[in-house]
Amino acid sequence: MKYSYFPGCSLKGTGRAYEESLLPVFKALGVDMTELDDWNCCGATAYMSVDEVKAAALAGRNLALAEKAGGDLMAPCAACYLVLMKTQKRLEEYPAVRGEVGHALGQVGLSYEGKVKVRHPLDILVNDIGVEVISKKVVKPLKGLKVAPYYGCQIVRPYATFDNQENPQTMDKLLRAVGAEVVDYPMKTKCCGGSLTGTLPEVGVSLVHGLLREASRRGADVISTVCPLCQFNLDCFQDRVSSNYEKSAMPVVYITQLLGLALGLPMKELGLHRGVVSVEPILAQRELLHV
Amino acid sequence: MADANWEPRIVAIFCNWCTYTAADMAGVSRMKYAANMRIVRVMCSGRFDPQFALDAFAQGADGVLIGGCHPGDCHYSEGNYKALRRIRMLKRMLVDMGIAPDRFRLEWISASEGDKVKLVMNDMVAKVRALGPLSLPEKLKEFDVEVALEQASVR
Amino acid sequence: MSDAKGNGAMRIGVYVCHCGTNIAGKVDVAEVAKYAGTLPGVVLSRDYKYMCSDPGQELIKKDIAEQKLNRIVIASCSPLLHEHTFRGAAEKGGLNPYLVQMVNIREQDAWVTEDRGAATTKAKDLVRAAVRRLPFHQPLEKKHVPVNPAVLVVGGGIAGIHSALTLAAAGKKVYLVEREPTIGGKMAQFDKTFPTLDCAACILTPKMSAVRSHPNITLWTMSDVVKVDGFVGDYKVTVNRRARYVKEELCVGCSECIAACVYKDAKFPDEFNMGLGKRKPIYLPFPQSTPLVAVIDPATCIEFKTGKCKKTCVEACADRKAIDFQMKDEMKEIAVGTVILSTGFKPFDPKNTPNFGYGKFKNVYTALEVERLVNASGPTGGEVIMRDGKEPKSVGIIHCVGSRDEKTNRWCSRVCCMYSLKLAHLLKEHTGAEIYNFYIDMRTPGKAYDEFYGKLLDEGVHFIRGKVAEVTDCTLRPDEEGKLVIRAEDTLAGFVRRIPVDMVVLATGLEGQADAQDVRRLFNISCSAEGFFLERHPKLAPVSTFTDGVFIAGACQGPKDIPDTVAQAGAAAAEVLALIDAGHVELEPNTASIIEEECSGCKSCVALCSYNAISFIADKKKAWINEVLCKGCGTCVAACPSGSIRQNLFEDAEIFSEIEGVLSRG
Amino acid sequence: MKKIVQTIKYEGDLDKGFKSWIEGIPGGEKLHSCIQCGTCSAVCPVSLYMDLTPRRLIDLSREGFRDEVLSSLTLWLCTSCYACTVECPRQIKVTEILYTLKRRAIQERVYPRGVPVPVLARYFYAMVRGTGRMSEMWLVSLVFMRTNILKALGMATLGINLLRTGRMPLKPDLIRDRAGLRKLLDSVQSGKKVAVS
Repeated sequence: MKYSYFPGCSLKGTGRAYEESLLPVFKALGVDMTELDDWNCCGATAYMSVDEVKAAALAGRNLALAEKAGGDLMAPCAACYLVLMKTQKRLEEYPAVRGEVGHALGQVGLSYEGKVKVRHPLDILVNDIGVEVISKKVVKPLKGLKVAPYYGCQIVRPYATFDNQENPQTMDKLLRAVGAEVVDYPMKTKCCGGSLTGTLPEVGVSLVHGLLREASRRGADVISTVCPLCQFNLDCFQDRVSSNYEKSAMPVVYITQLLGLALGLPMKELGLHRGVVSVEPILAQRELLHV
Repeated sequence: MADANWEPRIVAIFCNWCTYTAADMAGVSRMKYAANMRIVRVMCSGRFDPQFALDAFAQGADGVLIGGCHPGDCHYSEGNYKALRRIRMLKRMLVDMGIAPDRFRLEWISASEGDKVKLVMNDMVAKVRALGPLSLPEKLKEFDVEVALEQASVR
Repeated sequence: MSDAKGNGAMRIGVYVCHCGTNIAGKVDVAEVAKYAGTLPGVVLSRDYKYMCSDPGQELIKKDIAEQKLNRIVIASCSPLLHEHTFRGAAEKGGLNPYLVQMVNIREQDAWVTEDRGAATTKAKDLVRAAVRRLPFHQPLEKKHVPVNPAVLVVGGGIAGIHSALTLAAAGKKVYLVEREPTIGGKMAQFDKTFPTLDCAACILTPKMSAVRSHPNITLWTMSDVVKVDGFVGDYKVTVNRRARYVKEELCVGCSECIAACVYKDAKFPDEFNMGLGKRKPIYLPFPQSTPLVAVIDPATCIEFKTGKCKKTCVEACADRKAIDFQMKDEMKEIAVGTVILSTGFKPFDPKNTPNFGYGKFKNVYTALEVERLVNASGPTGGEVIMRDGKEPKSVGIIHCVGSRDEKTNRWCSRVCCMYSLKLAHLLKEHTGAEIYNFYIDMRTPGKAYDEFYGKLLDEGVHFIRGKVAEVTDCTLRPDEEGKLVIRAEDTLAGFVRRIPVDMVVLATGLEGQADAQDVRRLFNISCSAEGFFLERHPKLAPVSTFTDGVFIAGACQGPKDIPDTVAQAGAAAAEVLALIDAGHVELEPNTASIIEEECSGCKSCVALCSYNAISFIADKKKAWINEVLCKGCGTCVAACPSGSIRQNLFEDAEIFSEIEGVLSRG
Repeated sequence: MKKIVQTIKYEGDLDKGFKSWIEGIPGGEKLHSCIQCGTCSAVCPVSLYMDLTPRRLIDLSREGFRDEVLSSLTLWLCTSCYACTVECPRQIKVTEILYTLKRRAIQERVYPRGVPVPVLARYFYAMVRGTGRMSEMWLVSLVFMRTNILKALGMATLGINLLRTGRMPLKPDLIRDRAGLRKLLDSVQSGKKVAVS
């Protein structure tokens, strides 16, 4: 299986731990990931707010590059995933936009036929690789670790087709496959506040609080995420939550970090030290630490 | 060859129970579609005689559409299957005669599928429009003239 | 000179109808009429406001008399709507009705065309085709076939029950076929009925027992129609009577077998109470089941599973010997002249709207479950005890579950607002709980319906205008602990509200039966994609179908409440009676016949006929068509290699001239 | 005492073309079909902070209350979680409509004072055009310097935490073909004119 890999800006910055754990995990599963050469920012939500067609062109460049590179395009960041999917939809649904973007791409010697399949890691892990294969490769089952699977919004809504929009299951399956205990987490697709934590903190932090509170009430040891912004919000604002609402110290990790752990990959390769709220204590308590 | 205001002329032969009723429903629902269709009602698509299509083309139709009940739903239990056999045969024949496949079409449309009538009508008109006029009558005339000349030259 | 037979020179009259602005709004009717006047054989052409009106029809009669018309073209609406009207007018005017040809310039022109010019051209083409066709028309006589006075009613809900009783009262033989072990349908499961609040059982069960005891009604429960042959007046229907394992003629419904069953306690979910109660393998669906005959469920009965049961039920039945483990399904063939389909509806499955937590939270109920819960003969004896054993102090009723939503069903289910009001009243009456109704629009049209809404307002029930987003057990405040929280926007107040309740009731919408498409095929009628049977005309033929002799009543035609259902059931019965009492049906004379001298005796037509109407006369070496059996599809006509079969009203010459007519533009 | 204001709306003050303008932009097509059920507001995670709930915003937009809509806080509270879009019983793409309104608000610079989102968007826009990538922290802090210095200080602990865990890159990342990217973007004639064809 061959995929182009679209990191997106966050995985090079605040979300480094995602990339750090993602690549080794796919390597361990025998999947070839090559980073899309000279990719650019997907445009996120902000670009759409300024100019829709330029936004489409910006994302279009990545799609064009991916089409040249061949193979499916893996976008681990929820925002990137959504924007790329959305751009594809627009290009196929709206001739006007297609024309504009096509023209613009032409100006720099690029073109896009609409052939690229945009994929999320969860999709690839469950539908291409398969839960069975993964569970066979487990060397350190996450026995006793209670995990709240948090999908966030943008990977299941509104375009994703690989999982149920109201009650997604792919992450649940993967966590069970590596021996973790999945807690029933009704907030699994609720919003983390996105950029509001930065722009209107009082609003953003209240959303973060709701998510953390429910997770601990349901007895979760950690929250597992698949989006750098979700991880950032839930992990980095717990001091605020503690001061504004109630004491909170809930480790928030990427699913790929947990998978890596179960596959027996070296801890330091998984960026587990990058959590503002450290995950090590609970892992130690559950005797899941290894070198 | 098509002059600017050429409009495709398509003869539609619809069965009374499903497709003709569906066409009525399209009307009752005020759906708008291309005005190029001229519907001829028969009781069952099984009444369709290949001659009807040939005659229509010979009389200047640019396309012929047959509409019947979905397989299994025929009001007369299997008239539409009988029609299907003839239509398959005829389609091959028409192609040999140099009449493009898009000019002759069969559609199963049930009484409740008014929207499908609209879709099919518009789609077929668009396809036939793209093909341009068939103008078989003119061709036949030319043909007769040639034949006459032939015979003249033989003498 | 012409006569009623329409012989002699063509004297065609063309009438172009305005249909108010329905046609005139898009088609230049005057222009069309003017054009028609120029066509060969046309001696008169008019446009008129409403051709179907009395004056319109008078006009036709007058012209036939004065202008000696011998053919008539009416360009108006669809022949499916008014052909009989205009043929009738011609007949009254002394002209054979089959010398009339209708042109559909409303449904298939004015209503579907944007451009006025194009619509007018289309109308001209179609009129021209009709004028071309008419000279080939021959005077014809209607066919008469006798109507078998026996009637088949499929579905024993309130609709089927009412039709059956009406027909039986008129002295007609009725077969009532129901697939469940008892008749009564959904209504039997209801507690009270809106807006009068009379108890469903009190008004229904007398009718049920009347069905059982009526000499003219043969009631077959646990039965399915599996085959239908024939046509209006003469249908042959095959019914499969599934084994009940208790002999109807011997069982008196004493229930001793049930008491004696080796299962001391009922332990299987009982269907009638929506699984809220339990039953034994041998059981009565409910106390007033009709017929009051026990039934054995082989899936749960030990004797059927192991063959090693003590059969205490048989002992209890003693020398009545009503129980018969050997009973087999039984095929019955019956002959009827007409059919009424009253197969009812299926409630929307709330598992398809996961946000409301049905199946996840045990105190989320469907409306039908609540009907049983508040019912005195229900699983809790009428006490509202929830699955968690508690009585609710607060209840949220969510309207439009599965209705008015592109993601589920787009239609309004019509009854949910009213039954939600009813349930609100009943729940308040039983528990005194705070009741919150969450609605999008409150729809209470109907006699004394809106007054009922007023009554509920008086009772202090809350009405919040907003579609519920979710039912959750995630709590944000102490007062929400242990409750189900309903989140919705109070659209009138303009705020989002979180309302903690003990119980949630889902007002699930109405859907077509799962097997509606199969039933439709069986009876050769039409059915919408939504699973509701298609009436012949939404206003003018609401209980008729496109198949003569087959009628529909109740929710199988569309969501409907009890009053409307009963009204339709009566209407269907009346339509049936009209056919039966006429004694015969008039059939279109569009049958086929063989031109003997031209028949080559190749027999290719014989095999084609689905009705075995064509036979081969060996000594003559010619085919022969039995016109009584011929349904007039015309398949054989198209197939005859020697062109020696003709079909009335659809002669080759008529169709060819129509085709040439639409194409030969001046 | 509470200030008394006149709230009557005169037909003449409404923007009659507003609805059709929105419906002409990709995603806005179904604006007219709203039945005001409030699902959008109820599923919205932030509607409880909005001055106009999404439902009201939809109604006001379709009725032509342009100024009320464009100056609304609602636009800048939307987190693009798409819950409304997915749950709408009429399948109205509420999120897309909000984007359309945000763009208009930014173009007309009628967004409410003190809300940094539009500023963020504009910075973001400029930054990406320049470097092809963006570094969140760098951007966010930059925005706060511009809009609210105190908030920026308030972010300090966060900054330290991110430094500690090595998640705060201090210089923005760059792509190679920056010239090409700029050319690409500049050869798009601005989106606001493009409508559904």
